[in-house]
Amino acid sequence: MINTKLLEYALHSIRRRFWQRGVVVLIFSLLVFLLISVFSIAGSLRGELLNNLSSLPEIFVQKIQGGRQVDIPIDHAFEIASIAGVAETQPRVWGYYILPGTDVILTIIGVDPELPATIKKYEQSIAHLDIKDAASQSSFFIAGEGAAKLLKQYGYEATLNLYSHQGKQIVLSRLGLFISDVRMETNDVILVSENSARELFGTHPYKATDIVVRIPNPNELETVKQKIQFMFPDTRIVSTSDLKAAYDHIFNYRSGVFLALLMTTFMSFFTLVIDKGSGISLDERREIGIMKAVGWSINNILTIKLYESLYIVLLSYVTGLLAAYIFVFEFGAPLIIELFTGASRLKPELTLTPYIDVKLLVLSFLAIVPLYIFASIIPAWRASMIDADEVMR
Amino acid sequence: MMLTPEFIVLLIIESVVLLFSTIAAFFASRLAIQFAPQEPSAHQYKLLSQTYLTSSIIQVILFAKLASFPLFIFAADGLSGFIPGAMCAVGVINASSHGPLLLLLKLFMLYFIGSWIVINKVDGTTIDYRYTIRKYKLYLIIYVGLILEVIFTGLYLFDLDLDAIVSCCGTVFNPLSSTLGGRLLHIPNTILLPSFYLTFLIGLYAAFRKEPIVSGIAHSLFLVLGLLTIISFFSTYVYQLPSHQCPFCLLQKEYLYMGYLLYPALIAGTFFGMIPLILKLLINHTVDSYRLAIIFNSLFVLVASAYPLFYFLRNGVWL
Amino acid sequence: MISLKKINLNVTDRAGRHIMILKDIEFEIASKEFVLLLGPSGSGKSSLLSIIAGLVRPTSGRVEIDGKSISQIPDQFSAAMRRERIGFIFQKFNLIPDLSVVDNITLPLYPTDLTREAITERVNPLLASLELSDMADQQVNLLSGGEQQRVAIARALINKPDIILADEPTANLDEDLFQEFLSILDRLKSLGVTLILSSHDQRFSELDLFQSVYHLKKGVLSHP
Amino acid sequence: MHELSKRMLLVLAILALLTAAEIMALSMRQYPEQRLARNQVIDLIGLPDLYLGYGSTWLRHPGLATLSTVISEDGTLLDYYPGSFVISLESMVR
Repeated sequence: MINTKLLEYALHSIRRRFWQRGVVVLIFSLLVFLLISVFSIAGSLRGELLNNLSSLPEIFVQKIQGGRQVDIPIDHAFEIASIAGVAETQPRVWGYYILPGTDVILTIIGVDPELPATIKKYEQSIAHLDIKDAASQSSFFIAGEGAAKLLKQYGYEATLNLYSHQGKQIVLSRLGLFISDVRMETNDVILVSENSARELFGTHPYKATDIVVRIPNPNELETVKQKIQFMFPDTRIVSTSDLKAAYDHIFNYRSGVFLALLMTTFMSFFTLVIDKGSGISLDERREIGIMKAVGWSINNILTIKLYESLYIVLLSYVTGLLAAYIFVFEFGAPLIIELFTGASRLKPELTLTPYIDVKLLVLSFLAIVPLYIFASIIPAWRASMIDADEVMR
Repeated sequence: MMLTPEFIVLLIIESVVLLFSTIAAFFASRLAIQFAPQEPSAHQYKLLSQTYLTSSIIQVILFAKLASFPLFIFAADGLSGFIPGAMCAVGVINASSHGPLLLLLKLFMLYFIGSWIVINKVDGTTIDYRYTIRKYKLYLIIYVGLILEVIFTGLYLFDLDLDAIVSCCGTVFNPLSSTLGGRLLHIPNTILLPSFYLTFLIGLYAAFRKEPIVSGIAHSLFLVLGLLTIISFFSTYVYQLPSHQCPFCLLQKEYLYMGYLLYPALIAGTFFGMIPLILKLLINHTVDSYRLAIIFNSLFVLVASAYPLFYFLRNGVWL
Repeated sequence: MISLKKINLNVTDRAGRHIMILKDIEFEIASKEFVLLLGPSGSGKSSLLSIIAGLVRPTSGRVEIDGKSISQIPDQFSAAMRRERIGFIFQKFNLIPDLSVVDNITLPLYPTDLTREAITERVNPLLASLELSDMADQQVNLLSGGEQQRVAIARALINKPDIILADEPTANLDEDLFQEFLSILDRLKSLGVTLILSSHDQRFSELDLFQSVYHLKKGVLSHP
Repeated sequence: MHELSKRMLLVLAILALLTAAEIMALSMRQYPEQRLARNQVIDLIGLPDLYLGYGSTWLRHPGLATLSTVISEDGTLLDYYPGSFVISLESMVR
């Protein structure tokens, strides 16, 4: 059925014209490599976020005044707690702190002051823990990896001096550091007790930055949300399902893919113009002339040209794919990761958990292979139409 | 208008197919009028060389169509998350009035282009270009079909209403509802199943006896009955749920992508079963594709019947 | 066996001028006959051979082999005819430079459905008889003129043709290679092959190898 | 000719197998302890977003930012980061 000798001849002629074919394979596999790497990184980060959502408090309540977020009264938390389905509510004080004289922005998060006593619960995520005198400390801080490194440059290692918004200096002593495995979540975080945070930001004692609400049964999420909205019309309620939709929006699988696939299409046509536009080299014309003289039909020549295109596009796809996965998940996508990390003093290091998207593989295959085969029809036809007699003269 | 990645790739492939089929149509129309192989003029020689271009294009179009048909269903399935009420591709396809028609047209085009390829192969064996002109006239009809398909895809996509609640396989295919699927399924299984196996046996017999007319009719009937019995009978055994009658959920992960084996087997089997009749009618040429018809059809019937059999063996009772 | 009826061939060159290459060529060749086509270079000998091989369509007239016309048939049929019945030996050998000797010789058999083993069985005795066995895997462009000539001949014989067309086979061969080619012609005679040899080399006309000799000048055939 | 073309097919086959093996290995590779640590930290700090290193505050936690924080940060940022980038949840919730 399939004439394997013709396939052999086609493969051999690819090998013989290695440089011209090699360039096409290189460009195409680079294309597939870029497409798959970008989407594997985006997918991996998105997967990370979606996993985190599972352990987040279900609802964040923020007070909005004049379109801006303002501190929310703490008694709202008690009223929300009274709603059926709410397990616990917790007012929180957190904000951003710009290290004076630098462009370093730190996230200061206030947690309940008894943390040192209950630190055991979060032991997995904290290193360099000096537990023995932890319980006694009141003004403690736990720093994320990036923040700790940076603060070390400014001489803050065991202790940290922050300037509250009235200019008063607050001295905190280190309780521990977040391990590097969680640096994606805590790279710029400084965890302090709620009192230190209140003192730092000058938050009114009866107010908090926002209120988190835990709802064990996900089905009640929407109803509780409406109740809170009804109870406090001037608040903005963000639920984990909104966040999930928002993350999809941000990583925007659709428009990202749209742009990437469009780019692939243009690039593939661009490559083809280079490859096929260059016409058929003289010795290739002579070769086809000889083949026709000794008994090859036009269909035989079309067949080997088709085999050539198929092999080239399959080889490019597979190489690009393999290179992408090794580059992204074995080497952590050294350069392309910069696409996802903005510019900032705290060097963000992302650990990419493996993310395989079969749908993307199928789609990128279908976006590239048919195009190449279609585009190679006309050059293959031109090659098969070479007049044997004139070439051999 | 919903632009999910699957639809983007589908539109890329469809627009390339449209571009190349237009090129082929341009040549085909010239060939159909001016092709006179006996006079040895330079113009005729040029036309002759263009026959190779058009047939290569049409062959590649067939492969592109074979890829874009499952992709269309895959894309529709992907949309089921966005359209309220649609659990799978059925709901999405019914979300706009052009959906089912587009699906049937796509299926029909597969058979049409497939027949052209077979005619082209047969024409290659004639020494006097006997069918060349007729096959290019036939291609012009295919070209019209391709244009229709693109128009319907566009219409389908544009009037896809994302907010309207649609009914999915639950209501679309249950015998009580008045939808097209419903009415077709008014035929109770007690009639549908025996007629399904009967047409299969007639087709088998006709294939062995190499009877084009009987085989052609039997296999076209078998195609319709095959699709119906998959929906109303076999799918319930795949899902092991009497009320769940859906042709597309077979394609999903939890049912081991069984649809991707069943449907191609049915389409290939009936195609090879019908080809002898199609070729007899169009170019009065006998071709023997019966062996392939037998293989694919039996594969389809075996795999499809395996589900109820295993279910009965395991549970000792029919659904 | 081969009959040419009123073959005319005129071509328009790039400048648009109509050039008459062959005019009313008419002759018959019986099976197993050796025919010599003498004429200066550029007299249309190669075009005539190409027309017989079905490579070029004559402007008018018919070429028939065993009664079947081969000038107006579809390419796959004329290619099949070339593959099964015709062996072509060219003046410049026309080998594919970066292929090996064996691959060049077996080139005509690729489109056939012969298995690889059948092809090696057929090529080995041919290599031996033309003393090419030891250089079978060498690249053709590394071989000497004589060796390349033998490869071209082997390629022409690989598909067991009953017609051999030789277009100026000895044009750039020296004296002893010419003698060697003559011995190969004798061997072809014993094989019972029909041969049409075109050349401008008068040495061929002294041989009694050829049953009929034709002269071709400026596209017109004359039978002395 | 035969060996060389067989080798080329082999190259393609091996690459395909390697890719399949790589995909299998990657999909098998879970990091349970890392997952546990992350869950604990999220429960502790209670903020959803990853630190992807942005200069502006609202980009550190787009999940909890409102459009106003963008404007309060730097109006011109809106052009550089199109409004749709920040999770304007108002527009999200239809």
